[in-house]
Amino acid sequence: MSKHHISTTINGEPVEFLCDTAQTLLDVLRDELGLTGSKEGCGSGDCGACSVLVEGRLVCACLVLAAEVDRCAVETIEGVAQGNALHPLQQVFLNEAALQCGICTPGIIVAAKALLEKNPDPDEEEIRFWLAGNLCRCTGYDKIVRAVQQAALVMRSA
Amino acid sequence: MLTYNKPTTVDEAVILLQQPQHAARALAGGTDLLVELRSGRLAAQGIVDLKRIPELRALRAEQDGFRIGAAVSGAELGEHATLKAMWPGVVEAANLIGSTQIQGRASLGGNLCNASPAADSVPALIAAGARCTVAGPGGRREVPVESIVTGPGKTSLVSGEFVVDFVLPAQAARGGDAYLRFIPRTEMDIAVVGVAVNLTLDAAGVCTTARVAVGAVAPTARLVDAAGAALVGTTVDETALNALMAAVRAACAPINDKRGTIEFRTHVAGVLAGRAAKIALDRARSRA
Amino acid sequence: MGRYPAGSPGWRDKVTGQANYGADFSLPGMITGRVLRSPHAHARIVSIDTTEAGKLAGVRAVVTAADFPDLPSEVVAGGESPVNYRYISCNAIARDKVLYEGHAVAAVAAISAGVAEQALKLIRVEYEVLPHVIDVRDAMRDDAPLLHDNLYTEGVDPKPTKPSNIAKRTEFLLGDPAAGFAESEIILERSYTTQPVHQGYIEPHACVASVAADGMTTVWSSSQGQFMVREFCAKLLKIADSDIRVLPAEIGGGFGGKTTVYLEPLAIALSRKSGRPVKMVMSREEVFKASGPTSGGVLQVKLGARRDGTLVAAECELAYQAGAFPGSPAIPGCMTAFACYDIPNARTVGYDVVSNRPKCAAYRAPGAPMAAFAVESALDELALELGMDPVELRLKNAAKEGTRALYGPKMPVIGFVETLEAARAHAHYNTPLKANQGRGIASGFWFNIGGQSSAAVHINEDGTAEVVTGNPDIGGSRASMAIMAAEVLGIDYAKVKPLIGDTASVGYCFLTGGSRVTFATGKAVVEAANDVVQQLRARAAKIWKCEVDEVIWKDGVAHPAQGQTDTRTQLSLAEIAASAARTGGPISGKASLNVGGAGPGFGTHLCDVEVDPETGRVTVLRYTVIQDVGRAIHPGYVEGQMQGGAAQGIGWALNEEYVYDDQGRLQNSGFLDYRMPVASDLPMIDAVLVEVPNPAHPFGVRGVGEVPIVPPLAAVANAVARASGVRVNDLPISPPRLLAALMK
Amino acid sequence: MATVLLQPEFARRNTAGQRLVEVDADTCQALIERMDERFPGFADAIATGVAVAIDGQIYPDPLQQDLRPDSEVCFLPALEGG
Repeated sequence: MSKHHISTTINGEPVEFLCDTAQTLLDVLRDELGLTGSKEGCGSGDCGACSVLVEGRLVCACLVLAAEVDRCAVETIEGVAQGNALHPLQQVFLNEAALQCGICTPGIIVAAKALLEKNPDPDEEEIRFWLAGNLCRCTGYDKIVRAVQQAALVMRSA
Repeated sequence: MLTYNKPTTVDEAVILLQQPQHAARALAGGTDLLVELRSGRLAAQGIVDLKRIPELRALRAEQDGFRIGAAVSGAELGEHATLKAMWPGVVEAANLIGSTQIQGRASLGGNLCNASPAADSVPALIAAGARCTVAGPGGRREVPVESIVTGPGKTSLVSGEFVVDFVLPAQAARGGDAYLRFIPRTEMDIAVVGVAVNLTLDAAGVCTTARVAVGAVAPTARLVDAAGAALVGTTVDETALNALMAAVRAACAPINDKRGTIEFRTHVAGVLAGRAAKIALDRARSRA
Repeated sequence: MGRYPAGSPGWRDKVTGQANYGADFSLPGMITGRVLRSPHAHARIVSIDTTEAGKLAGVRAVVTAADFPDLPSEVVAGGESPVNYRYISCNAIARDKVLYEGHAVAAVAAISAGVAEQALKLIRVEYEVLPHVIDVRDAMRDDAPLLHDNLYTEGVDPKPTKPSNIAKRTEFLLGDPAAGFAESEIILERSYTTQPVHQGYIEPHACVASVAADGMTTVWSSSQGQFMVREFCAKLLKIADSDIRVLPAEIGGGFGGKTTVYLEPLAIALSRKSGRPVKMVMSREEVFKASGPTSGGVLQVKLGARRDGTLVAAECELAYQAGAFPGSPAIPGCMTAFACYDIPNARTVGYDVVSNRPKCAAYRAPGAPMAAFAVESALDELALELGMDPVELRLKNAAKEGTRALYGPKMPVIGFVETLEAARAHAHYNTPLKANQGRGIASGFWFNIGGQSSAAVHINEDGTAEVVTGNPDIGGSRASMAIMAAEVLGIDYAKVKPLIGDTASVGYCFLTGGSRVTFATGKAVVEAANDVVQQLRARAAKIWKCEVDEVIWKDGVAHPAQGQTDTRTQLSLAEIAASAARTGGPISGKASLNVGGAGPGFGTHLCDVEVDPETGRVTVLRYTVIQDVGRAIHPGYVEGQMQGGAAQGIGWALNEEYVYDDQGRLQNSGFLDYRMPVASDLPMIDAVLVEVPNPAHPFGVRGVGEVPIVPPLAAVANAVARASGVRVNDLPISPPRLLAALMK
Repeated sequence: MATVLLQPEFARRNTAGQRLVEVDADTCQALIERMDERFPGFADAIATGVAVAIDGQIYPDPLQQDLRPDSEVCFLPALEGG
């Protein structure tokens, strides 16, 4: 059975790959394209550690078939920083100890970035419900929510 | 090897889904189908991705109501102001399906055809009197939403058939709908109990029509006629609400499972029915 | 030390997605390993036939227990704590019997995951299915199905002649409880149950193993201790420690659950057989079915007090479920139960009970949260019966320096009273509540441990430095190491690069756990940095041609001692480093210690909840964690430990449990139905750092990581009781359970 | 004179039930040797899985520790962590 030939853009760069039907976007990102920033915590869409954007929409890469992203724009954690310049979310997360083990951090930063692009000044409740799909077991979420609010402030005043 | 096709017309999809030799499954958002695939429980040999068919992606007003493509995502519904204004209950039910990430993909078509007794959007669609267009080898037919699911994981669709879109009627001038569900956490859980209420008032504030549907308390979502009847002719006061709650509890036939007990589901179904009725009542009054 | 030193050294990769966790490694020629797991909760393995699987195209190796040494069942001093390597081996791969659904039976390595999965289906295993037992009380009955034919209860005289599922009985006694209860004016007896809960780390277990032709084995693994992985694999495979090198991946959460090995021994065996590097990653389902939760427990508590609230006598009997092999934290449960209080007459009895569930592993203050749930709930009821404020009742009996602990020694310098006073004075404790709302308070204790640690500090020619230690950095310890080294060297924190060495490049370090890293490894860092300072002073003395004691080191600069007024000017670290080649060569300091004097940690938590009386839902409105942290090296990460521990405790109290069917099969082996708190479930968690320095550490450091999970179970339960008027003594307090109690 | 404190079970098996023992020793090593002379098998009993607390501080390497004239030495189960 021949593989699917997919041409897509990932973090703004054109990328082509071959994949089987059963391979998810997460499998291809990690195993074929070496983009291991998206993490597999559950493989069933329940933890959010594999959050990416497909056509600007925040989704779990483990619940998207790689074949579905043909001619779609994909954005992953690897595309959040611009070269060496960290995104305000990344810098504030580091400064405010908003991560510990960090396995959930890529998914949370991709999700939070999507939120701030939709609403530049979200309140605590909106942040918490937006991030409810991103499980974190280390922090208890407090510093993550505060970091998103602080990054939003930085971005609004930038 | 598993095949993958992405037809761009309904007819193409019907042909692909109808081929007997490879049990083909329709893919819209995939948030249920892919979980089945990854856990090795998917028996299909082929996947037919419906998202490239314009009709299934369309969301437009029609004859004062709405026509919603089966592959439109919950997130898109949540961002449609006029739909939300007319049918807040239906939209909040769709938006309760999973996390933001799931909302980016989950569709009304998938939620209905996955045929889970606890599907969040189905009770609200039933209460709203929604119908859906089914395409298949025999052509197209429009049927009430409640006729699709026949049991856990089972639908009335035959090989080659799939849901194209949903038709939401116009909400009455003094109409209001609401959906509530019970989950142990505040997000991410499958509904332990789900209740939808859709009612209309006359000028004097008396309830003239009422549809009450429940989820996760029976093999399929159910329209509870007795519950609707308990509200009609009343001002939806305490007595009517108590009758509504009793009727809903009487209609429950839940099971004990990892999410809830029979006693819990039955009791809470009544509680949520009362609360959802009050919200629907407020919405109906505010629309008057 | 700056309150919030900017940035987190070594962590930029974590926010950009470049950090390498266990599953992110790959090597040329690498193949994939998968495990065949038992479908039965309890069965004898009659036969395993792997010939067909071995012949499948693309399969490179198949292993079963036959590929592993049959180790004797004996307790060996493993690094710090006693370890029975037979149990670890038979848990990594079943021998003779499978003892829980998901127990590993065989493993295959193949050129792709797909081929490996196919091969698993071709392995023929003949089982003789046996009756099973899940619940700890059922497992203790005389007629219960026996997991181990040769397990006789330890700690019972005379030695029993009949095997049992009770592996061990342990007793602690102080004073004369019977006399104490006789003179008590009020006695309160209650029983409690808790369920096993999983650590819930978001990163599944993962490793890569590569055995070279000469037998040298290299392992990349996500664990809480690369030295532990080396030690355990060496013992399980009978290889010399020096023949295994373990490189630590970033660890995606552990909380005690990664202080043992599951995949590494299998990957090594598969790599040895196939001659190829082998990668193994657990699915989330495998993590829940086959990696250790902490124990569930059944506890009885009896308190005797005088009318004025003075505790006179206390007893606690607890039985903890160990899973497939002995090793529940019944002993630490007994030791910590009453440790917060000064009670002259006390006894605790603990039973370690096996059952057909995954072998327990450590989970943050193992054994203490369950015991504290029982004792702190009973104290809350006692306060209500005495009409006393619950903080006052605790203050009246609080353990202080010199208090005799039930487990033996007198308490050293501790800060429990300070946490209670901070709680009483806190705004949270004095804010009025509304209908259906309640406030719970609870306290908790953990020993914290020291143990063996090594560190090295290297000075580079450009005046920067590296501090290398052997402890994986789960929660920010890299920052603490850099801060402590910089403080001793007297240079800017940003000039010190903290690195985690593999087992071949840094001295032995006991694992990251027991809240020990900033304390014990931190002490090694301080001594290594002091070693460097002595060398820097010696080099300055050489340059100034004077005695070393005429050189003073202050703020990163060598100063001539007073009275030396001639031409000598100051010499900065950078200047000395630049000339190091000419004054004796590279400057490196190191230290290897076995650190004692770990300072016990105490915490007091406040929790407000609202109960929906019609559905039994509990909403946490406000949560405050108050904890004696000794001295906070990096306050941000100390607060993080306190907030994270509280969140895990809240999940434990409200929604987390395993659901088994009548065949002993796990029904909720995923994050959908194993319900851990999500962001929208919790309020902000205020962390109040009380600092009562630990005299046994140069910077006063105490362990902080484990105490915060001890109080929340009772804090939440007490809040629910006061909000609803109904006391639920069985966790989790899930909506169905609370609604049933409310409707009674 | 250092004072040795033991848990009931340990005492029952190793010191004929004696939970409090006075020992003339100025180092922990000497104390353990004296105890082993008086209660043969004592040293083996504390070889694995036992931690030692000296005047309230727990030491994983007791043999290196000195004792004060009135020191109190407790033997307790080795501690672990999560």
